[in-house]
Amino acid sequence: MNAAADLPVVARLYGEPLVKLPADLYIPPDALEIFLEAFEGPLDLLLYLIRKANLNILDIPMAPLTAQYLEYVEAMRKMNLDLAADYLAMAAMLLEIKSRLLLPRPTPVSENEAEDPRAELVARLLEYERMKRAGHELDALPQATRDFEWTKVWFDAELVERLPDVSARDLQMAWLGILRQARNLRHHKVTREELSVREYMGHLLRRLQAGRVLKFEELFDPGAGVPQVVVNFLALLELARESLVLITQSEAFSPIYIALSDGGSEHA
Amino acid sequence: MAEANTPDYKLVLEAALLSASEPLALADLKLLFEGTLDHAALVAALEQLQSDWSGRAVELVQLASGWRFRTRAEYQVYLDRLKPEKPPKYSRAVLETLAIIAYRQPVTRGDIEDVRGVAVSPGILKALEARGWIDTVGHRDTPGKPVLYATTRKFLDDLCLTSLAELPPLAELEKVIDTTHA
Amino acid sequence: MAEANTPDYKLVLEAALLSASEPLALADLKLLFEGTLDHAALVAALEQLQSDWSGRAVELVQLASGWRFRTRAEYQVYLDRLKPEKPPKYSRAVLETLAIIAYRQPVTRGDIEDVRGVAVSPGILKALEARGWIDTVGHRDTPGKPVLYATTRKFLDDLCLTSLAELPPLAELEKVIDTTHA
Repeated sequence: MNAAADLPVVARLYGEPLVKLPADLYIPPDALEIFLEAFEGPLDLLLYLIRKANLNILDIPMAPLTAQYLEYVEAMRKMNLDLAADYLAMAAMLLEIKSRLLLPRPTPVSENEAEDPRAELVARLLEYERMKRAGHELDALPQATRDFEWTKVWFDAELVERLPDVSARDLQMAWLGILRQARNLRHHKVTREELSVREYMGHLLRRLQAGRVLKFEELFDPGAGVPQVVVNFLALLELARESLVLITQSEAFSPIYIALSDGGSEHA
Repeated sequence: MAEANTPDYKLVLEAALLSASEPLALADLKLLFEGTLDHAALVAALEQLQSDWSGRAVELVQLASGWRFRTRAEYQVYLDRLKPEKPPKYSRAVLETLAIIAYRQPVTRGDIEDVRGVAVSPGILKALEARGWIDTVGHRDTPGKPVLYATTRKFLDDLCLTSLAELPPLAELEKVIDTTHA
Repeated sequence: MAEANTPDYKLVLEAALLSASEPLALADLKLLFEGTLDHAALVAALEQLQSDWSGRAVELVQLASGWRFRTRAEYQVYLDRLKPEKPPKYSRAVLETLAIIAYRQPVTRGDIEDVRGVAVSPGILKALEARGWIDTVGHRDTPGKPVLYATTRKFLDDLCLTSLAELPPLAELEKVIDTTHA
């Protein structure tokens, strides 16, 4: 990029005697371990050294950087720290780059210069630094449970019991199942008419609940039409036949009263 | 900013209660304000909040273990649609019992057992009664005075029938059985 | 009763969104009304609801996978007082690993190690997986068939991003060099 602008600085650094740990980098030995733990690895340490010395990452002076890096590694070894192999691998890489830089460069074939031995290292440092910063930025984003909470309003599934749906057809099929089981059909001849009668039997029983006594005429709604009156009457007869109601009349032509038979009246 | 010295208590309470996964006791809620809200003021704020939410599909309720927001039962029907769960189904025993009561009413438990050939568990009749589909309409005047069951108006309504006569006829079924098992 | 033919859409949406344990997509929300609310009306109702809640300590936000209510960050200081323990602060190692997966996905563990220059401990990937922020999306067709990691929808949701495109842009490092050396 603007490597030319950085040149004086770089030149000065190249000119300086090597292997001098900057004073601000001095760490008391007992704190070295903690200090090194602050680094996420050799790339992180390298980045620190580069930033600390205000070097241009695109034109790294390999000699001083390598020297500084080796200082740290040597310090770690002296401390008998459990030195990660990654640090040693990086040291080897730095030394290799440094030595390649010292070799005479083949004359460039074109305007595109031959591969700089530092290129791969620079690419890795840039990518690492990008990711390091990205990690920071992600951490700065509002984060669920750290910076805010999701709402968790209670939805009580038990509050309303879900009930099965039943269709008339289900009942028909259930009945079919009963019939299949029974095999012999016996006397279950139920017809529509009979059903209506049974429905009215239920109606009548309900109306007579709680010991109520109805007059015969009260049982019929003349406006309901002849078929209904007939069905209602049949229902009454059926109830009487099954001893579910008592029909009483004290004398001829006096009112007829209907009440539940004893069995039915005890239950409200 | 909310860090002002006097927060809007109701807003903070609302946020805490809406985001809590458990009911919050008064002692918990007091922590929100580090003791700057006394008991009476806290309860007053909660009651105020409760009334703010009246008429919504979510309500603030006071339970044994504290306060919590919950969805109202009337809205369950909508919220259930979000859940892919299959609706529950009645067992064959329940359906057959219901069919027998529907087609042969009024019937006693003994009648049902005669038709099905097996004992009817009390749970079945209780479930149908709880649903409001059957009720007792009297007692048969026989030894033991057994209870008579019949279907209710709600049963007809829930099955979209106007009368029992609209139940599918059984005669055809019997013919089918006659021919297949002849 | 809420079973009336025309429910108050906003109330139902509010109840569903407040009680959902996941963001609800428009397709989910449509289920609430069994298709009786068209797309435009649904979005309008959501936006109305969002504006109804402005100024409260809880807000309705649109995330990668749908809509959800959350408490506002300004009120976290109060809500934290209810928490017995603070949520975990992620180490730099975890954050860097997460960044590499987020920005360079899908990546193998080897890719992550290449970028970071150090071995990635299994605990880091496990912690991110346990949080539901990353998962495995396949294997790279190279020797050893290493597992490929990618971020999940929950990662986007928990960070309130609607897509990966909303991740903070990567630093322009040339500029960084010139300006930062503190």
